[in-house]
Amino acid sequence: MKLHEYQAKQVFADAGIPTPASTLASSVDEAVEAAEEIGYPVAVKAQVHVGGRGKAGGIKLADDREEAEQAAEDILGMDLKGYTVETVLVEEAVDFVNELYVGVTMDRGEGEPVAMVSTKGGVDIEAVAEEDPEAIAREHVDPAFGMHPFEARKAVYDAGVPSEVASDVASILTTLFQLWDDSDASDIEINPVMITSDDEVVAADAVMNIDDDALFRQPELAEMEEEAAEDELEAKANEYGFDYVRLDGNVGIIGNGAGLVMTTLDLVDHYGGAPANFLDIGGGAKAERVTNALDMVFADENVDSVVFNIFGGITRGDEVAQGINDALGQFDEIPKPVVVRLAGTNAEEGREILNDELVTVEETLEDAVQRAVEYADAEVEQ
Amino acid sequence: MKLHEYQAKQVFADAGIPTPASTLASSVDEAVEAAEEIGYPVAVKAQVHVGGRGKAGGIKLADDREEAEQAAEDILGMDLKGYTVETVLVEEAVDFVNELYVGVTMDRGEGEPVAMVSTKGGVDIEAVAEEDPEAIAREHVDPAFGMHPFEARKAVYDAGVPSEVASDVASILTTLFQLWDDSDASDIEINPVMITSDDEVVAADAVMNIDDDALFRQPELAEMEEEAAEDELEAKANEYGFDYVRLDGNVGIIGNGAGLVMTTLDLVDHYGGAPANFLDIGGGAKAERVTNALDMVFADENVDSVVFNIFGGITRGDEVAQGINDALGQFDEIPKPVVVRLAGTNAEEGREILNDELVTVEETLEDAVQRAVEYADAEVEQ
Amino acid sequence: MSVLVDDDTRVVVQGITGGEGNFHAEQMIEYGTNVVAGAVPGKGGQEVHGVPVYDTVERAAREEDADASVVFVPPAFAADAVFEALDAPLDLVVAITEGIPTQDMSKVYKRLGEVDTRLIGPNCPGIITPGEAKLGILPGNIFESGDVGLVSRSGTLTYQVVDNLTSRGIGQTTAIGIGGDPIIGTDFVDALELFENDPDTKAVVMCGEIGGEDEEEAARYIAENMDTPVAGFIAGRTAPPGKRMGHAGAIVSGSGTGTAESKIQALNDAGVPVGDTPNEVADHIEDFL
Amino acid sequence: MSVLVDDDTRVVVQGITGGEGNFHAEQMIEYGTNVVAGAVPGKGGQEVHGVPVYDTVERAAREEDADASVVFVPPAFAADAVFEALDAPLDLVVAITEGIPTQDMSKVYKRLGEVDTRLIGPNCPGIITPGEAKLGILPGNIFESGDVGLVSRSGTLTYQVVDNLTSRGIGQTTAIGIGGDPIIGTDFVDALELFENDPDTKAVVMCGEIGGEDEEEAARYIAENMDTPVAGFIAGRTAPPGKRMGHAGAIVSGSGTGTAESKIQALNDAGVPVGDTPNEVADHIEDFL
Repeated sequence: MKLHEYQAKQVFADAGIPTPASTLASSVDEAVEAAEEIGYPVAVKAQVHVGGRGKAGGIKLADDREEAEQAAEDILGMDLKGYTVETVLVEEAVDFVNELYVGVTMDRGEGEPVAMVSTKGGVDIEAVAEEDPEAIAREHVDPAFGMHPFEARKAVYDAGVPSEVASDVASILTTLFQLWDDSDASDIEINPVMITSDDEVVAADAVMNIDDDALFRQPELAEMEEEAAEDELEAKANEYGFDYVRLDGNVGIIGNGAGLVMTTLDLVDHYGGAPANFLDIGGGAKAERVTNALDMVFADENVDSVVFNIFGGITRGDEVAQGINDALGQFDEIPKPVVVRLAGTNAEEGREILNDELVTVEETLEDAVQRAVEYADAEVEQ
Repeated sequence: MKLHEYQAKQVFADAGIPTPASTLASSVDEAVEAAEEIGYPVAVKAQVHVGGRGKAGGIKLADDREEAEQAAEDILGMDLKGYTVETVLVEEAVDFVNELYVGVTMDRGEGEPVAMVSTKGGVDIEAVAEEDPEAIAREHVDPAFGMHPFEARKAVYDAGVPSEVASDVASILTTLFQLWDDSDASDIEINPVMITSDDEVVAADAVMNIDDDALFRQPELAEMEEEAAEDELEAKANEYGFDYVRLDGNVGIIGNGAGLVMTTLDLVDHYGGAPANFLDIGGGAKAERVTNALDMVFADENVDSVVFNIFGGITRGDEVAQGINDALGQFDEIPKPVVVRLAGTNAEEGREILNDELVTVEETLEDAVQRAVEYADAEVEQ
Repeated sequence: MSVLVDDDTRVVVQGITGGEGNFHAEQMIEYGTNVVAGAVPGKGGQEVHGVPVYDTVERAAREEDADASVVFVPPAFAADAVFEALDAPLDLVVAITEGIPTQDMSKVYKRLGEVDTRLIGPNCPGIITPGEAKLGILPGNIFESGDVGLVSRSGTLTYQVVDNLTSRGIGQTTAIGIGGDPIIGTDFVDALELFENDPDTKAVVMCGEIGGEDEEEAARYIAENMDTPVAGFIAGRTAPPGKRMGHAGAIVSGSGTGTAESKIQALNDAGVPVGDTPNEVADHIEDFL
Repeated sequence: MSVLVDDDTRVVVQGITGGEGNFHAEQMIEYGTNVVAGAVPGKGGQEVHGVPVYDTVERAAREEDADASVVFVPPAFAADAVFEALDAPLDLVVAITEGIPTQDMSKVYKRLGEVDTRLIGPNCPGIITPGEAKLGILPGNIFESGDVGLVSRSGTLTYQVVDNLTSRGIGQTTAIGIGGDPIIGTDFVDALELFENDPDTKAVVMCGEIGGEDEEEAARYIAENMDTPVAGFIAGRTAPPGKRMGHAGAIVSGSGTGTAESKIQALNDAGVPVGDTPNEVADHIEDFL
């Protein structure tokens, strides 16, 4: 779960990290009022879960009322990489002489958290990591002990942070780690930490992503989750509890188990088709889940055919088949051709039950995928 | 630093551990009023830092107003092992069917905390540890990870806690450990945890001792420290910042370094004398510290002679000698004979400086102690 | 004939009184697994499917001389259950639970470095030695005893590949589902090492997927240390960067690491043929035998 | 000629810009100790007594090839300073600081089990190899090079015993003050093992005191493993139970453990003569040589 900048900044500020004065606004009037109160110059910043907001026109500086009004008008309601901007953060524009990067994330390969500090702040840190890895000081932290103060200092001095602000930056990093730990964060970062001419440090941006698997014990953070203006289908998948990713193709894919679904996608591609989605319905395949999955795939207007690939482990193939029959039986007319492949426990019994007026049954994964690709191609040609 | 029962109970209750209803009272009227409000039966419990209060008459049960009044009258103002009782805790008397012991302490030998649970609660746990060690389940905790929930459960089940309350007791133990950790406690225990006939668990007593070396980061707990009605001299030592223990003998002892002072005590005993105190003035021996130390020892009316044993390491002997001269020079008459033994750095120079009208100078530790014992014996004979 | 588990393995089921634990304990017992105890706090003294239940894993292990456990405990309590198994101590812990918070697993991972216990999972289907023992939720009926070791990050994909093998009469020594989470106990290299050291394993299938660097590390290990031939499969060739493909670990980062291309390339460089389809993997294995 | 430290030991002084650190760094340098750096956050680039100061221990160790440190850091920050030295990593850390919270030391103790660094202290006077190096606050002038190893829980008592030895012309290989806290790095057994393995140490003095079980453990170690003769001293014979005698570790518990009697008995049983006075200890050592 991603926090918005304004939410993360509130969390940071509550923990004692210096942040610029700011106010959230969801209308031009509110934005102008906020700017007048804060005093110019201000930054007007789109609050959407999109990287590279600045380049995309989602952040504008304003030196006076007129500019603030213009900025708010430009940004509110704009489309940023598919997301509509509904709120902006109006923030004191900090006059800085230097920008740093400070962050904490999980190093999955090492299985432990890593703190990072760089004097190349204010730019895309992944690009820095790629082009100039030495410019980022990394300090791994033992998850049992938590971060020792010396580790924060070491990262800061190793990064070459100017000595005038080293202690303040180390203190921010220690706080960030504590927040990361207490909040079950996956990533937490400030990019940039601005250094002013009188050696003040200020968190000018704020990123905080929470481990979805830990939201059950982070009720306050979970409440911050907003109905994001995300893809309608992805919102529906969330509601149904499916792992779903929308893609660009026209072959709808439903399966059980992440690896098997990915493999089905790959095979669609292998046989010349283009997958429309990743949809993992997980273990078991009761009628309701099957219905919901079909509902989702059919709701995607790009879909021209569907391949349903279930490998029954503990789940029995005959039960799955019954679920598919029930789900499709509810339609007067099946919207798009559906190919079903059942394997594993009681697969044969399942194939016998399946109503071949509703679906096309194939025995192997390869055949099923090829058939679905054929159907999709045929739809396109029509 | 020791918390009083009522203070520890407040801390426990704030952390969610069930405690009986109770009110602190410092007069008989207050105690009766509290008892009336709580309802009978109540326990009236002396709030002093003394073990075995119950046996010594510091805890009484009262079934009605008259008994409550009598109990408060008996206990308030009584002398419990040298401490005057100034407050009592008036507490709902819990009707229990079973008593447990639950505690967390530092196992110094292992260098890690240990949680303890026993079904032999309500009695002296050190006696249980001595006579029936198997009756106490012990679970060591890794200080880096903190206590895992399973460790609390394991201690509880290993101790044979009845299954009806096992989960509640495990939860109390988990909370106790967290308190121990968060509060820099040295020991924390509930003896007894009472189990009622309807399987409720209640902390009927509360012990919480804080590591003095960590009080600097436990400001809220440090504030709870009360001017205890402790030995006047020990209070003075606290004020001066000396390590001081009052003993029964008549040879006053001042030295630098715990091991050397203990050795001086042992030698006094070895040569037939009886040490009046342990007093470590620590490193350096500026005039003021010397003055304060002499002030303390002379203030002990049991003292008949004093041995001053300084081994100068980094501290120079001539500086110490000057300090002793200055300190004793302030007296019109030296109250008791003082024997000084200086060794180590610049000891010879020190011995030359020392004013032998004020003190007797000896070169070896053995001679100094023997001389002080002789002086003390002579005083006694007068 | 196998690695890690066989018919001598004495298994505790943690969470045996829960829905999943109860069902799969029965399945494991039916398969012939030597399930000797259950462990559930507060349920000590009960019996489930003829197996005694204890309040703690330590007591279950002590009383029943158990050496392995399978964890069917909800995600909020699963890390604690694994810690308990490590402390008992058992030799092998298989954590089936999906959705354990990553920070919990990071602490478990640290602890694993301090003890001798091996963890498989979490978020995995478990481990099976066909005809002897299964610890987990794998469908026993699709496996057959034989010469091929199998290690996979995915559940149903494993079944698919096993199906391709078994249908050709190619059996398995042991199949290990290592799990799809970013932080896991036994990884590819660990599993490959076990198979390399097992004289009965004549060939190995390794099913990887996008995300992380484990497949690349495995490729290095194979090139440097393995004589037993390995065939590979990598799922997620068509996955776009930044999108999590179901498994928490299956994500191609924006900077281009963890891609299927990089993994396939690394495996090919190590002399490992990678199938385009599960069936092609079975072809390669057939060639090896 | 020594254990742990000699004139090749390259020493970092942690806290060299503080009062204590500054003073004792100078004393150590005057004694001839090879002090190569100081480490104080925020003071990197300064120089103290001709020694360069670095912001971190790791950098001091890297730039100056240091292998040991002495910690003169206030109690609130001392455990962190020790962790930093363990991480650098150095081979030896000597923590002089008194009053470190016990829970901090418990975490340090856990960490010590995971690394190869040796810790001496805290709350100790340090370690000295006469004529070569001293790391700590011991007064160099009372020591003399010779054949006797010394290990002690106490500072000034150590000086007293050394004085008794030196005044008879008996010199020392190395003297180690292990500190008076309940949780310490190097304990009696560790120090005795070092002396047992040092061919130049012909006899050992061990100064214990009331509290804990370390002297009893040392007695067992001596009986089972030592050929080098040991003479002992135990301070606190007259200490009443429950009263802390200065050192946090020097307390006889109510249940009678940690008494001087028990320690003296254990040492005697192990063939170790225990002096009634420091001078008697020197007598025993004289007999050994």
